[in-house]
Amino acid sequence: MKKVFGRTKGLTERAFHYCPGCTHGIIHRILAEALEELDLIENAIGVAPVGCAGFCEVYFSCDMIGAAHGRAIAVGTGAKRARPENTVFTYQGDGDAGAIGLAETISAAARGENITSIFVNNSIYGMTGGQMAPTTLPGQKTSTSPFGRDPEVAGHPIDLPLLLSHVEGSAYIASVSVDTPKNVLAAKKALKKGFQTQMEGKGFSFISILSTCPTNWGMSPAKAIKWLQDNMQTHFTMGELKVKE
Amino acid sequence: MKKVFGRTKGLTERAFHYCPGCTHGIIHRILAEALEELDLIENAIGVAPVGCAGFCEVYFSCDMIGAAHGRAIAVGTGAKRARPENTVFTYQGDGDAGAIGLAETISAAARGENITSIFVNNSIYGMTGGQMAPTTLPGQKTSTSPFGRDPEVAGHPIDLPLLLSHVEGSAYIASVSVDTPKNVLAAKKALKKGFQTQMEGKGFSFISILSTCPTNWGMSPAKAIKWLQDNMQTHFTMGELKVKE
Amino acid sequence: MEEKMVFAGFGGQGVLFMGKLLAHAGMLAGKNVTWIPSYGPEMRGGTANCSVIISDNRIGSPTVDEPTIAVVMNGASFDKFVDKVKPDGDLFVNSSIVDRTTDRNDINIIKINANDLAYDNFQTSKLANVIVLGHLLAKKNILNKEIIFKAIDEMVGEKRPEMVEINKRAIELGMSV
Amino acid sequence: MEEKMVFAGFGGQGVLFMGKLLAHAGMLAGKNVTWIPSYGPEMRGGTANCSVIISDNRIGSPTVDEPTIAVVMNGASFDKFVDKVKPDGDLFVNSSIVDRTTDRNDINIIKINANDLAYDNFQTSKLANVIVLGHLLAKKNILNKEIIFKAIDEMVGEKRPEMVEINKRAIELGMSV
Amino acid sequence: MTKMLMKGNEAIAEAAIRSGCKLFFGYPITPSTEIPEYMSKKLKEVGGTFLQAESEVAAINMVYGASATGVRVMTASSSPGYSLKQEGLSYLAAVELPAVIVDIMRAGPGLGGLGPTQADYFQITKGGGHGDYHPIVLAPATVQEMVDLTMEAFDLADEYRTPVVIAADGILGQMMEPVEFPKGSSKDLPHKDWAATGAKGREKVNVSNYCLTNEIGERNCLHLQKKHEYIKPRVQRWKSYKTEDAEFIIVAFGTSGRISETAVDLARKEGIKLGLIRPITLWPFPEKAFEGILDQVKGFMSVELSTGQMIEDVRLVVNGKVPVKFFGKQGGMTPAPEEIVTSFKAQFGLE
Amino acid sequence: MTKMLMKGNEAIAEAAIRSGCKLFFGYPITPSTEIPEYMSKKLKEVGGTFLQAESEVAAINMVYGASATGVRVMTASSSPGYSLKQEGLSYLAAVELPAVIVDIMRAGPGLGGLGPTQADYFQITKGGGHGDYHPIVLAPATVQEMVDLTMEAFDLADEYRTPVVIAADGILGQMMEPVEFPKGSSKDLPHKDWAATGAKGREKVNVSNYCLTNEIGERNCLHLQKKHEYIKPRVQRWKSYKTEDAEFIIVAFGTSGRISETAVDLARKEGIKLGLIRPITLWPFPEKAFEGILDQVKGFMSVELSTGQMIEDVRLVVNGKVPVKFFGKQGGMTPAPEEIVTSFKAQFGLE
Amino acid sequence: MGKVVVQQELCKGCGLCVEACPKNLLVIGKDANSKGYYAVVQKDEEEKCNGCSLCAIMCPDVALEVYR
Amino acid sequence: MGKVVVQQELCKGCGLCVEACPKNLLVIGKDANSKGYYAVVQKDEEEKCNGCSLCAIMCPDVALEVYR
Ligand SMILES: Cc1ncc(C[n+]2csc(CCOP(=O)(O)OP(=O)(O)O)c2C)c(N)n1
Ligand SMILES: Cc1ncc(C[n+]2csc(CCOP(=O)(O)OP(=O)(O)O)c2C)c(N)n1
Ligand code: SF4
Ligand code: SF4
Ligand code: SF4
Ligand code: SF4
Ligand code: SF4
Ligand code: SF4
Ligand SMILES: [Mg+2]
Ligand SMILES: [Mg+2]
Repeated sequence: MKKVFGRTKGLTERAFHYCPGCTHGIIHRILAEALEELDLIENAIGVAPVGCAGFCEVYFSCDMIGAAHGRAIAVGTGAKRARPENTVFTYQGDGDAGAIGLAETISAAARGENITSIFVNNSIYGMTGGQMAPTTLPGQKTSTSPFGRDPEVAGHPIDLPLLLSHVEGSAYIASVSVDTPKNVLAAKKALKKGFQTQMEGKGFSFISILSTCPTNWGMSPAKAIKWLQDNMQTHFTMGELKVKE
Repeated sequence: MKKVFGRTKGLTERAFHYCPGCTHGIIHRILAEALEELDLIENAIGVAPVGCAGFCEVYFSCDMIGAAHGRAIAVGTGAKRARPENTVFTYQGDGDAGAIGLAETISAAARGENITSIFVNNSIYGMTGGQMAPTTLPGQKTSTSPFGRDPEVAGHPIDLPLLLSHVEGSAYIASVSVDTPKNVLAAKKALKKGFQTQMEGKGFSFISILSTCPTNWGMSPAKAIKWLQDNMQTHFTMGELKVKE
Repeated sequence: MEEKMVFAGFGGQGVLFMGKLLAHAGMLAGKNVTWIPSYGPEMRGGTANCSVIISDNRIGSPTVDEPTIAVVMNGASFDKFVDKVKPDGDLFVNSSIVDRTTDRNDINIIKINANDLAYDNFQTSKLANVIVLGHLLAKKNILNKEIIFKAIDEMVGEKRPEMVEINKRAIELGMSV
Repeated sequence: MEEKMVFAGFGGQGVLFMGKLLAHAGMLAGKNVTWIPSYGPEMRGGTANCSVIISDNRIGSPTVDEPTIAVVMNGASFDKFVDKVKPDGDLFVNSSIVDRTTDRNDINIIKINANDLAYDNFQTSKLANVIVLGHLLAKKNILNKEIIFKAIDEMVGEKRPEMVEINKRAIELGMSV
Repeated sequence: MTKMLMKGNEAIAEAAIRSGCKLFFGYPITPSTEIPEYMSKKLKEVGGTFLQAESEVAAINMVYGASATGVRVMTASSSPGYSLKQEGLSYLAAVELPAVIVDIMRAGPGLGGLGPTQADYFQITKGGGHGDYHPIVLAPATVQEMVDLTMEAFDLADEYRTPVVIAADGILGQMMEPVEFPKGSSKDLPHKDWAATGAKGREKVNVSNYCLTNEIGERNCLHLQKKHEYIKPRVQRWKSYKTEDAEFIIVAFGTSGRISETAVDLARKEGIKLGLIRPITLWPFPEKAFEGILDQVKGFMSVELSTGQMIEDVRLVVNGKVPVKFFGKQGGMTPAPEEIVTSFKAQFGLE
Repeated sequence: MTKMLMKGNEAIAEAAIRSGCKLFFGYPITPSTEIPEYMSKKLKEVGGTFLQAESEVAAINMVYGASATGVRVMTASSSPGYSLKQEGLSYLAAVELPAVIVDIMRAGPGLGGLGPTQADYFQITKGGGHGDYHPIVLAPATVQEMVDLTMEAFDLADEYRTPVVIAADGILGQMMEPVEFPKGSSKDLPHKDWAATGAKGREKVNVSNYCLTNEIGERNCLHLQKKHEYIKPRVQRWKSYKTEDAEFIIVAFGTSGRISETAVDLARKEGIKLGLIRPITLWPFPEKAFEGILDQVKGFMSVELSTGQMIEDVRLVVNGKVPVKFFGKQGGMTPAPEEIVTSFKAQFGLE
Repeated sequence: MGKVVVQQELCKGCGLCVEACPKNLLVIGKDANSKGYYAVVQKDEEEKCNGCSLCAIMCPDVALEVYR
Repeated sequence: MGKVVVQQELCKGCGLCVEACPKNLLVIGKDANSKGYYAVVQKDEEEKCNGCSLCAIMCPDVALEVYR
């Protein structure tokens, strides 16, 4: 029998530290596969965030830089401007890129910064134990919205890919999900398209990926996927929102 | 003969320090008139930016707070949450609210923060002597884009009102100009509508006003107005972009 | 009297609760107490532990480097703490799960098959922690049953009154074995 | 030799340029020189000034609190600096614009109707600053004409070569009146 | 009063609410997150508002805005987040706005780790932001002190119109101890007539410190300096432990102060006359604690969770009269009391 | 070499370019703005890139990213902007990234004014950010020194893998003086094998300092501490002026150092044996300058544009042996040399 | 039947009112005010001024009062 | 004609592969791995497995290898 599915070279040997069923892991794998398939492992420079994925720097086989919370895109900008011949990507959570780093995200899009930004939206601050994120849904309970997010007080979730699609300078904006095998494959395709956008010098690419946080949502991994489908996929704009030719 | 036009009570006696022909002055006047006409002079709390208008705190007759560069909206948020019964507004330049304070601006809009934000877009950093702003137009020469803004390197101008109109939580978004008497009156109307939006508790109101900077554009005041009409009005989305019922 | 204790185990085993309950009871008994959880990234899918000090005197250092009593609910915790226990100290081992041994003979190892007991008596392994705590109380005489029951009333009663009785029974079970 | 000078005037009067030209010439003459502009919010539609020190010795403090020579191109600058000039110092006054007087008789006041001279000779008031500078050089003997001309060649010649000659003529005019 | 078993972070939050704190703006960061979490649950009950800001920069400026309207307000963070607040802190100090800022320190520099540390001492006490300013800095060593000092912090802030920082670490923030809540103070505090509340029936106010000329800038700075000088002798706080007959003295605050207390007991058991000065105000540094004692002791040792920062203030007070030694742990580690004693004996040749 | 008349800010920018600086990220702020302006004009000519960032926070993190790839990079700002960079500076130090950061100080705290000041001394030298770290800090006093020290800064940064700060003020930044540009150094600097350049033909690298355990945290901190100890004796720089026979010594850096030089001359004219130590490295503080001198002098006076910050370092070196006095100006004001002499005589009873 | 009063000390001579007046009634004056600006003056054609205030609406320095 | 190899030490027993397998061939096992997780096992029905890899695609811990 032939191996039809095995570990990509884009990943190091290290086992993930993520909680059981956390889809950060799926996203890591498809991102690493994209790097391998586009022959970027020896060219790419990745930027790790602060968040549950802060430790992703040890998982990807390419060179990695660890950024301060919210600053991955600024760090990525510095790296790309220093070495335009390298493919630069950031891997960030919703709090990282959508709250503390929001100015950096939108400004980079406006600059048409030629980097690829991966946005893992699990509608919560995973790392710090489940606080409200800019993407937390109305009514969603978190440790800092204990009675459910009240838009009157805490505001509305930010639909970051939608917003970025309205920024001149953004080149490829997609909003995908890793809830089913089919969607996982589509998400991987979007990642590759993001990298290709960069390699063709077209400008800022941004792939938002809906992800689960079974631990802080207080659900089993399978239930978390269902919750994502029923609540997040219906709330956030999905699909390819912008494709610059 | 009856006085048909005189100095509004919304302004103190202090003479403006602005350069001759700088339309910050027109905007000050109509904002102060709006305060007077809506009987807000004794109720409003204004927040001054850092920028050419940093000194506006001495011109308006209402209580004022001086914020750090880019933080007027955060400061206004603090004030409004502390005293919801007061009408809170910010007065900010394009650099202030569109670059260093971009995260604050968009996050406040998403929160539906019930304040009124006045955005004076003169496509340049006036105060510091004419550097590129997030709103500087492609090809426009500034002291940090000496060969003209090159979107390939320095990125595209941000159309902030347009962006904010796509943020759930924003209630009233208008983009106006003070280039002609008619437009000045329309701008004043927009300001009043912004305040009314707040008084009715509808959420975030944002009035972008195109303004001139004769000094740093290196033009006569009249020529600057013409340049604004020919270049800025054609580039930025104008009109009422969002009116929440 | 001064006991410096560590409670360690797997994420869902309720080790933080064990320590809190004991500290709470210590407070009710008028003792000085401190409770410190481990915190940080290692919590993500890893082990959890807390340190508890109960003392008649003011507690200076609140950290526990050499526990006088350690409770280990799983293998990883056994490995982590077996060498740290103070000579003459006690190591309580949840023997339903931990099958490790040690060469040390300067400490007392007290085994209790808490998961089995919990499952046999309450049809859930969830109460294993409370059973171990009962056992510890019986062996070490730190605090009496009444004060622990009062702590259960206050801590559990507030949020989940229906769980008060079963927790008390688990304490008693632990004490009795 | 050490002269501590202030050049002050209205925004468009070219006072920063006057100072720079002199400092540049001083450098060419092998002297130690410093030039400091006023900067800050007061510049917005207000007055501008700069301080220049030319010295045979190392320049310690680069700020000029008591100028040995002050040049005032408009009324506001006259008011600001008239009391600061060092006793026995010189105050050059653009009398085309300034009609103020002072009680001080421990300083030399040198008037020159620079705007009129500029307008009469070059049909623009723009060269008033250079004329005053020429006058200052003639009166104070800080640097010779050749070195100023060389400075003009270098500073003006680089960006606006067509303006070199007229600037030199303005210097000469200032020297001659 | 019944005792409650409470985490240090929660105790700070509860104490703030009981002190009349009506607003909290913050951004989560381990190990301080229980403070915003507690506030999000409880502030509503007293008619207050909790708001999670988009960043620490926004949070400190929201604090600035709320304080400018005269309302009691707090924020909390940990080291990297505290760094981001530096510009805002400088503004608060400059405009003389009362506010309480909590720094539950974690191991830096950079991302570092989450373990306890005291390595933010410099940035907290000497002004990590630009310009000459010092917030009042309070360093609790027990959960009860976290309650008491938080309550005092709000009063000090209002009394002196100044930001007050509570400096603790992850151990203190995460630790549970029994606490009692005293009744809030009823100190007679100055009326906030400077606050922006709407100009009804009075002159308008400007809450700001824009200095258009150097002369105004100088005036403002001199005013601040005077205030600092006024505060200095008035708010020094510390705890002395067995210093009366001490021949040697450890100086240590917060967690290391607590651990050093045990170290003192250990040394005393060996017959060494060791004592402890535990600074409770880090700024102003409690110089008074050293008065009279300097002639009696043979040496000091500063014990810190850092490479040695407070030791500079100790040395400035001691001014060369006797040796000042140092023992520290870094990166999230804490010393055992025994280690402190061992190092102490070695450094002073007492083996 | 011909001399050029140049503004301090422009001289820094030109020196950076000649040092092989290929990237500049910054945000305008008076009185440092000529640096980004110059860079926006000239960096292109050498194949470099100028980028105006959306904020100082973004700028310092862009610097971090660029430096992490091994390229020479610089940013510049003034006090409030420098405050915003504190978290980033702490990260740069922690990850040991070379970079040059310029702070053209202006009067704080808060918005303050634009006048010259040295009141960022604490935040620059002792770490305005979290954790134990010190950048190397260079303080020029002339435009020529701005050139020389900028060039040295890039070498020091690479040699020691550390951020280097150039601390000056508005007077120095705005002032024109004649300068010469020496040929860039050809120092043999370590190869940047730690940089992220793409993992071609080698192991992948991680440029970061995430400490999952306190033990790793401790290791990293100890490593940094060792580096600091290594740097300390090696890079101290200062200028002594008429100290050989001095009975009294002024300690002053930058602008106040320059003004004090004139003050020394004035005092000497009156027969007072005054000298000047002008620290050029503010961190490490030039303790060596005081070696041998301490027995000879009767007193020191620190002259600063602040309420007195460097004086703490002076006192720490002098360690109580002789009195250390202070004279300062604040809020953007500068002292006349005469004022310094007058204050000096008054404080040392030499009237 | 209209009239414009110029607050000489407020006017900066920017000329925006001059551009705005449909009747071309305003000109930059010949005398500098105390700040050195050449303030605007209304030509002596009071009859023509209708007090429409367009000039005042465009004045950035609130230097004009209009009577009708 | 397919087969799945589970890297026992990588598996966390999350069950996402169990849900994903259209043939219902995977179950959570009874033995904890060294980390304490109950790793998944493939039911002994090799014939039914078609090597479609859907299980592996959904595995967050890259614990599955698929052969065909
Ligand atoms: C300046 C700063 N503020 C706050 C934190 C604490 N912090 C770490 S990760 C994080 C948010 C994580 O949420 P997200 O970005 O959504 O990533 P996730 O963990 O959910 O994948 C926060 C607030 C920090 N490390 N630094
Ligand atoms: C933290 C910080 N960064 C930079 C500055 C310098 N600064 C003052 S105003 C300003 C920009 C002004 O531009 P804008 O906001 O567009 O207002 P304008 O002057 O054009 O009206 C800048 C960069 C500052 N004061 N503080
Ligand atoms: S906390 Fe949530 S996001 Fe973080 S690893 Fe666990 S499940 Fe994933
Ligand atoms: S610099 Fe520009 S924006 Fe500022 S006052 Fe002058 S004209 Fe107006
Ligand atoms: S009121 Fe109307 S007509 Fe009269 S001067 Fe003004 S613009 Fe002209
Ligand atoms: S618009 Fe106003 S400031 Fe300008 S010239 Fe007319 S009156 Fe004067
Ligand atoms: S490869 Fe397909 S059929 Fe085989 S176990 Fe996996 S999901 Fe089931
Ligand atoms: S999806 Fe992966 S980690 Fe989860 S149970 Fe299956 S093999 Fe194990
Ligand atoms: Mg998240
Ligand atoms: Mg602007």
